[in-house]
Parts: sequence; structure tokens; C-alpha cells
Amino acid sequence: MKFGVIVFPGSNCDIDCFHAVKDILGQEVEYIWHDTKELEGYDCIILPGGFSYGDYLRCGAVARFSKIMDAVKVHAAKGKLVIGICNGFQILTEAGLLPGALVRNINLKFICDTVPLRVESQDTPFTRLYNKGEIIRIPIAHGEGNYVADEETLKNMKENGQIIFTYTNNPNGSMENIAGICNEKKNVLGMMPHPERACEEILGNTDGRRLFESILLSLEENRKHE
Amino acid sequence: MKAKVFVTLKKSIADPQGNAIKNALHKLGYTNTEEVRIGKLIELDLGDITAEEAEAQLEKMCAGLLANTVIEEYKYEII
Amino acid sequence: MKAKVFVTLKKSIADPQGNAIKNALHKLGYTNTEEVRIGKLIELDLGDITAEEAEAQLEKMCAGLLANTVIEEYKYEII
Amino acid sequence: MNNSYKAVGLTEKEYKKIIEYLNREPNELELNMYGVMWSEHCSYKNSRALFRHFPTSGERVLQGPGENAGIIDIGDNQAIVMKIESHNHPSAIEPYQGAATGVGGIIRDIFAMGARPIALLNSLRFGNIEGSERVKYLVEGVVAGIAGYGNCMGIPTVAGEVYFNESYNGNPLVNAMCVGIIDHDKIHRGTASGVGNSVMYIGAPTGRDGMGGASFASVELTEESEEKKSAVQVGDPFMEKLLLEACLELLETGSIVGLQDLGAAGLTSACCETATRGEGGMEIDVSKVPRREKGMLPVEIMISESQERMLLIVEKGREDEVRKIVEKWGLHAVTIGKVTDNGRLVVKDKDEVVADVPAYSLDSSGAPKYYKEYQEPLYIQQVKRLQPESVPEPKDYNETLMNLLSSPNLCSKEWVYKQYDHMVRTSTVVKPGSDAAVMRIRGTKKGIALTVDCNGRYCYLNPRVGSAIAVTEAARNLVCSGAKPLAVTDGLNFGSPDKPDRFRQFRESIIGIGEACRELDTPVISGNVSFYNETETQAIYPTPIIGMAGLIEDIDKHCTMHFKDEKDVIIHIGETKEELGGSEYLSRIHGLEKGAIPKLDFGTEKRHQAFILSAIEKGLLKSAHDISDGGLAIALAECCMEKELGIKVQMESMLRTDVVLFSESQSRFVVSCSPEALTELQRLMDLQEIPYEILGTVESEDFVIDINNKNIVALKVKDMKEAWKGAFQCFMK
Ligand SMILES: Nc1ncnc2c1ncn2[C@@H]1O[C@H](COP(=O)(O)OP(=O)(O)O)[C@@H](O)[C@H]1O
Ligand SMILES: [Mg+2]
Repeated sequence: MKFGVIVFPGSNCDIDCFHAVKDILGQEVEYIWHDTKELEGYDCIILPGGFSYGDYLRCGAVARFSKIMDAVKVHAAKGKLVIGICNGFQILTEAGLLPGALVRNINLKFICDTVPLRVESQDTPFTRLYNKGEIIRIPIAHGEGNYVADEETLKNMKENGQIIFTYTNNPNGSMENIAGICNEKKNVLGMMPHPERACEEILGNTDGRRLFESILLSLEENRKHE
Repeated sequence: MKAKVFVTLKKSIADPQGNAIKNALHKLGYTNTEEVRIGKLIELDLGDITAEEAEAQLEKMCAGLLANTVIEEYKYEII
Repeated sequence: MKAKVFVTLKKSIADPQGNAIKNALHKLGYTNTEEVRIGKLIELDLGDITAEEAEAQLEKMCAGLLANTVIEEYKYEII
Repeated sequence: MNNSYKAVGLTEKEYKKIIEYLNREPNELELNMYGVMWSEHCSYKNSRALFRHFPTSGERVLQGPGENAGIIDIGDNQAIVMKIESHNHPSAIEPYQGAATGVGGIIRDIFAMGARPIALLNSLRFGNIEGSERVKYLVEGVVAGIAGYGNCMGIPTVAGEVYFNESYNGNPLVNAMCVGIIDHDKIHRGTASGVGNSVMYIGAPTGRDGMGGASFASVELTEESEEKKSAVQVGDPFMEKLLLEACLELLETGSIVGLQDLGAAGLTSACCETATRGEGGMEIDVSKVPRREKGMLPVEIMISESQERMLLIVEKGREDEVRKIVEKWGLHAVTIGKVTDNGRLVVKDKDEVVADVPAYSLDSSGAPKYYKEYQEPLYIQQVKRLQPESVPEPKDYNETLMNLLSSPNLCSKEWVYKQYDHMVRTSTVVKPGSDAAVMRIRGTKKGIALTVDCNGRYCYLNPRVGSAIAVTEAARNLVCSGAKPLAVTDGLNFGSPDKPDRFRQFRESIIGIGEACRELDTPVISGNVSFYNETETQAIYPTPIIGMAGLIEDIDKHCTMHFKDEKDVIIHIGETKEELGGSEYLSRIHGLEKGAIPKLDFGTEKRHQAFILSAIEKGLLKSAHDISDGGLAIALAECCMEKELGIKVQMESMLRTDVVLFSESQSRFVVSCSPEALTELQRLMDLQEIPYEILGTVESEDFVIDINNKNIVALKVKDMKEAWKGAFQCFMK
């Protein structure tokens, strides 16, 4: 399977995602420069964390205009997998690929910590190897991870099972304790926590591995059906 | 043509930063302060274009980049 | 009494944010944009005080808390 | 002779020296260039003579002091690059931006050597936080500034220290350290060589902000400093990230002869330093320098300290190649001059020569060098006197211990490091909260351990020994992580060198550091001096911060300070003596900052460190923690926190109970091992004549200490943890 990690100016978790795919999954992975116009041959696209364009003005506000984003939209429209982590999540909301927005943490501070998450749905290509209701521990590192959306949107998301991860102990003020959501078709996932930081014993946490393994399993099954 | 854009959080969106400043003002003795909301002031020099062109540009800039209409509202002024 | 405070970086101080946004606007085709500076807009509800009191408070609030005069300047408006 | 030299902070004698160099009077631009370059901050004119006390060479030293950063070999063709830098004065005036730009500056020093920055550390000092709105404001801003810059760069901030003391009321200290990794064959130096090679400029345009920052950092803070406001700038971590990536990519091409950051004294410094190192000269045209403002004068351009700028010395003919890579990163590269061979730094404004001076004369090699007067401070004799009997013993040790745990200097600093992304790059194996940070080196079995340490109170009471203790404590922190200490970078924060008593503190401190570094075989490979940390009424405690890096050959064998499992055996290594002088206990509980500080014996120190390291390498220890501020009781408490485990400790002692619990005698450790490992451990300790005492065992939730069969402390770890963890937040409210 082939993964692509998009590099925006200011991305800084790109290498962490790259390593997670290459070293943990043992799959092919390439960096994709933000100026690229096409995304051919990739099975899953990762928008990594960091501070694209310095996160000036608003997180992800400038990155969403990158050339690559049109290609990401096409990729997603085909039903292929896209995952945005942290800044990647912010970019996906700014680009309209996911609903809602992420605003400043309620305590107005950057928070770096490892926090418990509840897996709300295993019914996505990203979470099938977790159990619904399972509590996992995943690192967070963000200043603007406070998820907001209007009532209507929240209601729809709940009905469609689009809320995928919630915090058990809300660190940032997110509505409905939301830590991660997906689109209606469930092929685009955005999450503030960093699963790529929780894939190795030496780092003291492997709870994020199954997310990558779920993706791989889904891709492999898809390929069989094709 | 110069312009000012004012971007503020929608009323329905909580403003923790504004709250923090309100509390700080209370601590400093300005206990009469009832509300504080923090927004952005963006000053632009749009160069050599007409007021109409500026107006058209500003509308698009705001809706597209300068504000996120999911959470924010904007106003602008040409000066 | 309501008021608006505008806090901007002093002219001599670099504004990396504004600069980055200028570049973004250029990329989006607004190549006429010559300068962008980003400041803060602070909207205050000062409760039931007179305009003079508000004026006196605002001056002190700005100099003491709302702006750091080492790098910023401020203006305010009572409305 | 005119008096204009005074305005740029020079003396008449120095002005005459300039005339000697030039064989004429300098013009205004030249005078300003000398003014900034011969400031203490750039020339180390008052401190340089003392640096000979430092050991600076060794088998592993690839680059000692004198470059942008020092480099130490870690084997397999890899090396660590490190340096510490102060940003005290700017942070006092604009805490967020002052601290942020401090971080930005030190990162540039590291990648100027061609290294990839992999870790940041910081050491902070503030005035008394309890009840001071100003201190809270400074803490809030400084921490947010460090976080804002480091997090955006994607470089993890992995360790540091924060202390509060009255002496820092007027002068907070903000020291930032950066560590990078590099392959031996990729090391670059800030050298301008090869006649005809191009001098290129990349990064942010030059503005009027930060003008004369170097001389600003070299004077005492007064009301007037508030007026020198433009010396504070707004950092642009995004620009720096682009610069970093562009520079590292450029270095891969082989087109870059030299790389230099534009820090203190801006272009002036970068040009003369690279030219001097290259033993050639340089000619630049200021009209080509990208500017942010219209109408800037050559002098403004030459001494501006605008952030996020780099100078490249590029092989002639390869400028386009460079330009292309730089543009990919959204930046522009501009050729502003060329390397010459006449040893002169020539500045032109279009066709007109506006300055022409011997390059080395500006540089520290040509700057004046002073041997300052020194004299023992009056206070030293006074503070030495302390009658131990006069210190009343606490009645309730539970209360005393809880008080200490929730005091500003001993409480958890989680409030601080939670704001720092300490995990980005997924290499942080031991996060903040243990003795030292441990980073793995990807693709190898190796790891490095990093720490910064200094006990300012010790250095105040006894500058020489206190400074030596800063070095040994740093080494202990590394050793407890399973690392062999390799090298030191120092951040020397002092008062005015013009006052003989302050200068004596400085001198003593350097001698102490030198001696300790020689003993421990940890050469000083880089550092920074910050003087004039005083107000009209008060000088800071002498604060020589020691940054240290160590090597772990097998990362799987690293160790942390946390107790791991119930029933493990707790052992105290070293000897407790009646040494309450200068202790945190005396300061916090009795309000006394005096007494003789603990003695330091290098022989004992080395033996104990070697033992701890070998025991960790043999896999015999489950935890190791050095005993420092707060003594044995605090060390034990700290070991319990992470896993919320308790202890049952029984000791025998002839000493006073507060001495047993809170004495800060040196060269001591608390370790734990499994019951099975105990026999072997004891055999080794006996063999190596290590003094030790088996204290008891790790238990589930109660923290119990009995001395001479009498219960002294009985607390719930849960309550201790709550007090210790929550305290910082309370101080900030
Ligand atoms: N400013 C800071 N930045 C990052 N980490 C910090 C900071 N201050 C303290 N820490 C971390 O908190 C822990 C305890 O600090 P400290 O008590 O100074 O340790 P020690 O006494 O072992 O030197 C260490 O892991 C240290 O790295
Ligand atoms: Mg320690």
C-alpha cells in the first residue's frame, strides 16, 4: 500500500507520520510537497501536525489554499482515505472537508500531555481494530483543539456516527468532548490527538498503532474487492 | 486604497480570552467591566485600486481567508 | 458604556503574521496588496459609568494591561 | 577628538585603539560597528581572560568554544552540537517576545553548524512569585514565549528548571539551550573563505527593530531601558522553520562554504566573524540588503538585530542553485557581497565605500581584553555564620514535608512543561519530570541524556564550590539516567563586572566550573555570558547555569528516577552530614539563606557516579535519583509521585531529624532494585567501598519514615502528589 504525507511549509509532524507508516506498518510512504497538483497512486493521504504557515491568522487558514488541497478533495471524493492529525485536522475543517472548527483551548494555553480517549465508533476504516467504548491513551499537543460546531451539525454528526474519539477528561473545552470526527462517508478522519506518537514500546505507549493497522487492513480488504 | 477589516467571534461562540481579560480587569479594580470580547483588526494597504475594486476584493478576502464564517463574522471599512 | 480598543504593533516592529497573510493574499491573486498588519480589536462593555469615567479607565487599562507599549500602540473609541 | 564614542558605549582608551587600527578617526558607521562589536555581549572583553580556566579539549571534542556552537562526538560518525544563550533583558521588558526570540536565536546557532536541532531546554529564574502580579506576568509570558517558538519549530522542549528567589525580582533570567545532531563529515563552520565566493543573505528583511540589542544587553536595567524599546522584537518561528529547512537542504548540495546566523550585532558581527575565521576579508553592499523600512541608513542596516536572518558564503557560480532551493521554501536569497583576501571588511552603499576596517579588529580577537579588579564581597563573611543549634527543629514533620513539597522551588513544574511540546519528532524516551531528558538517536541503539542545572543560592554563599556543584549535579542527573556525561555548555548570569565584588563572584564561579569539569572529564564546549543583571538596588544571585549532555550506549538500559514496583528495595547511597547551610529547607521553613554550603569531594563524587552508572548498565537498578534540593525526604517523595507508590523506610541516625531528612550533602542518590538484585548490588557496593544504607521498601500508598524506631513521617502519597502537582497552578492564580 502506498501512503502520502503532505508537507506544508511549517508542518513538523510529517517525519513522525512518515516513520509510523514506514517503520511500524512497513508500508511504502512518500512525502508530498504542498505545491503538487495531483495525487495519483496513493491509497491513504496523511495531513500531519505542525504549524502550517505558522498557523498565523487561524490554524490551517492559509494551508487550505495550497494546490495540493484540490487534489486531496478529489482523492476524498473518490472515497479514498484521508487522515488529518492535529494541524491536519484543522486544515481539513478550514477546507470544508470536515464540519466545524477548532478554536483556542479553553485555558488559553498550549497543552502537551497524554490523555485518555474513548473510541466512540469502530465502524470506520481507521478504527476497526479498536473496540467501541474502549479507553486508549494518546498524546495531545495543541493550542487550538477546542472543537466547535453549531447544534444542527452536532446533531447530524451524532446521528451518522461521525464522532469517533472523545476525551474522557476534556482538556480543551471541546463541544461534546470531541477529539476526532469523520465525514459522512467515513473515509476522511480528523483528530487532534497524535496516534503516530504512540506506536512504539520505547516511547512508552503503543495505543496508536491499531489506528495505522486498521487503515492497512481496510486498504487490503478494499484491494481484494477491486 | 487602504482598508480595515474587523473580525469578531460570533456571539454564540465562547471567548475564553475575552473572559480572562475581563477577570484581569476586575482584579485591577475595574469591577464595572461587564463583558470583554477579543477580535482581530486587520489593516490592509491594497495599493493602487479603486474603491469599488477594493470593496469587491475585501468581500472575497474576508469570506475566503481572513475570517472563518463557521465561527466568526467580519466587517470592513475602506479608508 | 461600551468601547472599542484597537491594539496594533508599532510601525517599526516587524509583523510576521501580517507578512505571512500578505504572502497568502498574493498567492490567491491579490497581488496588489502592499501591506497587511494584524492587530487586536477589543470590545468592552464597561457597565454603568459616564463617558469621562470610561475615558479615564480606558487610558489606564490600555497602558497597563491591554497593550504592551514596548511593542504596541493603542487607540480607543467610546460608543 | 570628539566624544561620540561615549554614545556607543566605548571608553576614550578604546576609541584610541580604534584610531590605531584605522590610522585615522572612524566615521560614524565605523564607530557604531566597533561600539556593538566591542560591547561585552559580543566581545567578552571582561570575561575572556578567565576562560583559560575551562578545560575545552578532549578526545571527543570536535569543536570547542569560539564557533556558533560546540560539538561533541557520540560515535558512529555522529556528534552532538550544543549551546546555551541568555535573553534576560528583553524578557524583562516583553516576556513573551523576549523569551521567544531567545529560543529563535539559539536554534540558529545550532543549524548554522549544519546540525538538525533535536531538543530545546531552558533555565528560568524569577523573583518571589507568592503574591507578586509582576512575577506571575513574567512567568506566564516567558513560558508561553518559549512554547510558542519551540512548538512551532517542531523541536521538542525536553527539560529545564525554574526557580524563584527575591534576588531575581528586578532581573529575571531566561536561558535557552539547543541541542542538535550532525554527522562528522557534515560539520559546517561560519567561515568566509575562497576569494570571489559570494556572500548571500536569506531570511527576514532587515528592520529598525532590535537596533543595538548587543549594547542593550550590556548595561544595567534602569527606567531608561524602557526607552530603548526597539531592542525587543517580534519573533517569527514560521520564518525560522523555513530558514532551517532551506539551510539544511542547501548544505546537502555542497555549494555552501560557510553559514552564519545574524545574531547580536547583526550584519556587522556576521561579516567580521566569518571573514576573520576565513582569514580573508569581505566586501558587502548595504544597498542590496533586503529592508523592511524605507530610508534606512547604512549604520542602521549594519547593526540591526532583526531576527530570522542568515548569511551564506556560497561557492562562486552556484548562486542560482542556491536561489532555487531557497525559493522552494518561499524565501529569497540575495547576493550582497563577496569574499576578498585583503583582511578588510569593506562596506559599500552602492559605489561609495562607507566603512573600511580590518575585519579581525572588530572581532573578539581584536577587541580589548580586560583584567577586572576583584574583591571578596562583604556579605560572604556574614552569611557564612550560622549556628545550627539556633535553628529550631520542626515539631510536625508531616506538615514540614507538605510545606516543602508545595513550595515554589520544589513543587512540580508540570504547569510549565505541559505547555511545551516535548514529544514532537517521536524521539523523547524520558519526558520532563525525571532527572534528565533522554532522547533516542534514530537508527542506532544509542541515546543521549540532557539536563540544565544550577543552584543560585549555593553560588551566592560560595561561588566557587556552588558552581562546581552545579556541574556535579548536572552530571548526577545524567548518570541517574544511565548516561555517561560528555560535555558542558554554560550560561553565566551575573551582575556588573565593573563592581569588584561581583566580578569576584564571576571569577570564582569560573574557577569552580573549570575544576569540576576537569575532574569529571566534561569539557566546556560552548557558553554564554550575561552581565549587568542588576538594578540600582539589587544584583541577582550568581547563576552559572550548566547544560550537560551525556551518552547512553544502549537506550534499552536507560533509567528513570521513578519507583517502579511494590516490594522493591530502597537504598540510600552516600553519607548524610550535618549540612543544612544553604538548603532549601532552611530557606523555606526558617527564612534563612545562609550557612556553609555542603562540601564537595571530587573523589567521592566520581566513585559514586561511576558506581551508579555501572549498576544501571548491569541492569541492577530499577530507579535512580540524585539527592539535591530538599534533601533525602524530598528525593524519596519525588520517586513516589509518578506511579503513586508509597514507601516504608526505617533509619538509624545520630543526627538531628531535620538534618537526616533535609540536609543537602553532596554525592548522594536514592536508588531502588528488585529484592533479587539486592545481594549482587550489595556485593558491588562493598567491593567498591560505596557507603550505603538500605532504607526499606516501596509500598502501595503510604509514605512512612521511621527514624530510630520512632515514626517521623506518615502521609498518603495521594495527598502529597496533589499538593506537589497543584502548587504551581495556585501560585499563578
Ligand atoms: N522550564 C522547564 N522546562 C522544561 N522542563 C522543566 C522545566 N523546569 C523543570 N522541568 C522539568 O521538571 C523536572 C524537575 O526539575 P528540577 O527539580 O529542576 O530537576 P533536578 O532537581 O533533577 O535538576 C525535570 O525533569 C525538569 O526537566
Ligand atoms: Mg535531579
